Amino acid sequence: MRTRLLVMVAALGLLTAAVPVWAHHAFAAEFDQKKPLTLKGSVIKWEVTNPHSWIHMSVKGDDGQAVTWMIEGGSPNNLYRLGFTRDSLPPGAEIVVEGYQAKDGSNRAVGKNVTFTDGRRLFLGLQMPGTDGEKK
Amino acid sequence: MYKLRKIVVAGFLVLGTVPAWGQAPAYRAPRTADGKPNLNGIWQANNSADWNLQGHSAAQGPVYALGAVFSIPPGLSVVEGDEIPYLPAAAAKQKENHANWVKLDPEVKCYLPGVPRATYLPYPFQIVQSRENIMMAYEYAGAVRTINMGAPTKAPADSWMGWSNGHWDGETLVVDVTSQNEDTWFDRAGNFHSEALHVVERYTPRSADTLNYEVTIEDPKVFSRPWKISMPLYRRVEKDARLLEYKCVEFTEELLYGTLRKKASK
Amino acid sequence: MRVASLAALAAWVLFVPVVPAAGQAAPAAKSAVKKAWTAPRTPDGQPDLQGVWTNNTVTPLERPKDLAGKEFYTDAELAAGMKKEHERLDLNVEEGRPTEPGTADDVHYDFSEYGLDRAQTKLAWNKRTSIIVGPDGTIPPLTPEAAKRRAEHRAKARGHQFDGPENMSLSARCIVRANVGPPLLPAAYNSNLQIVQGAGYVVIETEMIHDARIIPTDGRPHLAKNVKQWMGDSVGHWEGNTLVIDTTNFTDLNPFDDAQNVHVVERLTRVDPDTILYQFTVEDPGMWTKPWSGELPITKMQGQLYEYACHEANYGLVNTLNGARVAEQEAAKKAGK
Amino acid sequence: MTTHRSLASITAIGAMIAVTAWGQAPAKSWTVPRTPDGTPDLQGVYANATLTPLERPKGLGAKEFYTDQEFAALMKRIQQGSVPEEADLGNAAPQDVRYDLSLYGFDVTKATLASSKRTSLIVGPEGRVPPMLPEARQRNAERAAKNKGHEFDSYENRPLQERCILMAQERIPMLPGAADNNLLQIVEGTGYVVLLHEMDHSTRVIPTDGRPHVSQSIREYQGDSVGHWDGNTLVVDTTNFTDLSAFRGSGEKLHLVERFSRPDEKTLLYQFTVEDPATWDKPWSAEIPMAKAKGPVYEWACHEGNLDEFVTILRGARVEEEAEKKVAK
Repeated sequence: MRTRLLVMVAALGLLTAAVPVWAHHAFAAEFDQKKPLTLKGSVIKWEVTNPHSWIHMSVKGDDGQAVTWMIEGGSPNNLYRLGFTRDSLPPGAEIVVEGYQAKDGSNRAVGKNVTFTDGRRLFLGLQMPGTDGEKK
Repeated sequence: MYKLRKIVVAGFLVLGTVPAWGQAPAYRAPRTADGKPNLNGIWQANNSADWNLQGHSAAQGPVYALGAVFSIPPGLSVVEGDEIPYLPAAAAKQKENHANWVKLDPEVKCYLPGVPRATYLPYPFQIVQSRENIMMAYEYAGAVRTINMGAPTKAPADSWMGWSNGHWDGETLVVDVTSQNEDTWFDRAGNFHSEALHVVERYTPRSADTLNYEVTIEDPKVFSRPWKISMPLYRRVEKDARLLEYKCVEFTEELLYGTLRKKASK
Repeated sequence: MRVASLAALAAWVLFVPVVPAAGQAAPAAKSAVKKAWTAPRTPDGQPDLQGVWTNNTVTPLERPKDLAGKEFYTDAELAAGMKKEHERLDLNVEEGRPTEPGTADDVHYDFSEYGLDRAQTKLAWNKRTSIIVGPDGTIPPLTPEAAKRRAEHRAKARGHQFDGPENMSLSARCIVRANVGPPLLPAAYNSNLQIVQGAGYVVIETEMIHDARIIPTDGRPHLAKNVKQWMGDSVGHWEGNTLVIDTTNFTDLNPFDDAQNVHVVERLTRVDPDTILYQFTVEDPGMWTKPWSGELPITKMQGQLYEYACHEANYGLVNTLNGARVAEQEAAKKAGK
Repeated sequence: MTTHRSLASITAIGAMIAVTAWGQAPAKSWTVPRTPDGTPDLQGVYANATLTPLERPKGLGAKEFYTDQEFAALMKRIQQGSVPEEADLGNAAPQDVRYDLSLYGFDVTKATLASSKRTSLIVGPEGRVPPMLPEARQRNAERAAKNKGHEFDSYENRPLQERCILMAQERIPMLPGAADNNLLQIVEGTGYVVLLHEMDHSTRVIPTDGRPHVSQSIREYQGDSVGHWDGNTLVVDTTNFTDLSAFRGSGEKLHLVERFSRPDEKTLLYQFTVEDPATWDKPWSAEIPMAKAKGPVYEWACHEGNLDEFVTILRGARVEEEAEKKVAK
């Protein structure tokens, strides 16, 4: 159903509406709402790409083996405007991801909630870069 | 003393007017309203540097069915001294890139070309020059970059078109480009770089309808020393010259996603 | 704009004073009386629209049913709306996405974690109840033949939206985003644009997908009819301080599916240092029974555009097509047993 | 001699036309005219058919020139139809199976033949191409061996001229070729001299400012030519050859220096020196007189009309292979 117009209407949300749902593409077609999961592990790298950034993280499987997962996130552009840089999410940071696994069964997921182990929520939970990349 | 000065001046005049072979006498471009050389316009390189920065002979193209249309044209080198000073390991990688260029060249996939390749792609680009920002929009893939002419700023992360800070050096627009990601190439012959690439471009008007484009390329991870390319850029002087939309993404989808297509049900 | 910490950031966003006049949003408290302001000029004498702007707004394109006939909010309603918006953000920041677990809506990252919630960046508040102006505030009904075209188009597409890349939206394919238009409408995030003016041209670059509309201001004729472009062919001219842009030569896929003869006129007028009033009219007699117009303020923002290279890492499209193929195989296996 | 002789039978050898420059004493001292730019005017249309053989016949040893009597006697014998070893009628020699050229207007009696009293085109005491170095012989033998038995496998195995890529008559250095369509036109523009061969419209645009050669990574069938004026003589230096356009088995290192001058109104004197350290142990030179001819140079498009001939050659081979297979069964 390719009517971009209707999609756009929903996107803008009403003054009273809860939240804009429109996204760059239908996430429910990429990830499976019937496969929720929670992943705990350490960041390998934050791939700062568009249309979506991807957090590569290492998760210990039940057998203790480390498995690499890719977590789909948002465009990094506005984080740049808020003073963040590529190095704002340092490798090794311990994070918890609640989300849904990719439909093709690969080690990919969308992170509905991504927090640090102490509960702080990602990026905006990060301490803003005091000196570097500061916007006058 | 007076006599000596006259001779010197005369000598200078003679020297000044005799152009060294190939160089036009220093040209002073018309000014923009804020007094800078006016680079506004639609420009295009007219060489086969995008096929191969170095001198190259004509060669068979990648697809036999396309015959002469997509054979590789010959080209003079745009590299000064005709030598790209690769470090040994990098030289091997370049040969491998060149051998598999159709599979590896990002331009085949309509990815953003990076700098300086965006300038000498076989398509026009337009310079829209204001005081604070000089925007360069390229017909290819809708690539675009805005050169910050104010106080230099730092990039938050690498990107395909890099991070451009510019300033004027007399008649020349000097653009310092950093933070280009390592996935772009310089041409279709596998010439590549790392994310440590540092490019300094110089755009200098040399006549009403041509610019001299010189680029110093530096990347300690790939090259043993900085090297330079240079070429003229020609203004597109057709009466209604303009950039048209060339969003080539859709022309790569069969290549990139075709195998994921649903098989026709048997 | 030096931001010390999350708290400060959240505070800054919350503290947006009540804006006295419709259509204006300014970071600092404005004195009641606006001193006479004249639009600045570029060195070569053109009205200066340059800068980095955003058309990020909560105002919907079409007026919600329950507000039929009401074109403007009162000051109080606007203030309530702003308060509601920021409460929504706070809740979201505290408790995450307010979507029902296990539903398709829930399968998405949380915008606010990436600073992409619309309330986390400058919002161009205005008292209109919809971007589309006029008593109805909605897009006119389709003409019969347009409705037929659309129905046929959808019937053909039904069930095939993940067969191949060409069945997916232009946005998912990173070809072009509908909000770029023209008309230029807000996107869910990164709804930013930069205007640069050079001799004889105005360039409007939208951040998503680095689309630079290069608009000649000499009022030259349009391209030949058969040359179609995703963003049409725009030609501009100045009327006093207003840039008027006329665009034709669209395809029938963008920005309006099935519209085969769209003509858009846009007007950009800088009304104060931080606001451009953006107005547009869309017409296509073969699509809508009458033309329709809209208006929204575009407000100056700090910072700049960043590269939004979309196609280069469009893993999402691959995963989606892959997901569809895996689902088909599983369905076939189940059916086979 | 790799040139591809193409004239059919000689019928009217007896009626050899009066060769204008034949043995006449040079007219009063003639100076070459100038183009408006002031450069020597070599312009015009020339034919390079000649009777002098490339290499000196064995019997003549170190004799570089005929005396007038010897020359006159030689001419008489040729006119009576017996072509001794001392003369090389090249295109005029009886030919293998080919259509009768005279049907298509190639009447040797009308060809303009420049002549000189030299005993061979190659100058110097030996008057012969120096012996090929062992490495060159081996290189060429390997290439021939690779093609042996595969001559008709595919287009790559056919000679360059049959593929209309590089005709014998357009190769450089320019050797006398078939009388048919081997006119050479010279046109001079500011800073450039253009040599146009009628055969396959082969054009060499030669800058005369003595600029450096193109990068060595550029290899070309006809190499990269750069010229300069040396008095009334155009000197052209050419490098950057490929080993595919091998001139008598030469390789990429072939270096050619050509000299064009006009000793008299009717003649263009073409002299060349070739050296290739990977092919011959020393350089060798030759001198070929070209006679002014009546133009114009017509278009001679080869590839465009080559389909049938070429297909026929390859299809012929396929048919033969099929036939052999049947027989073998």
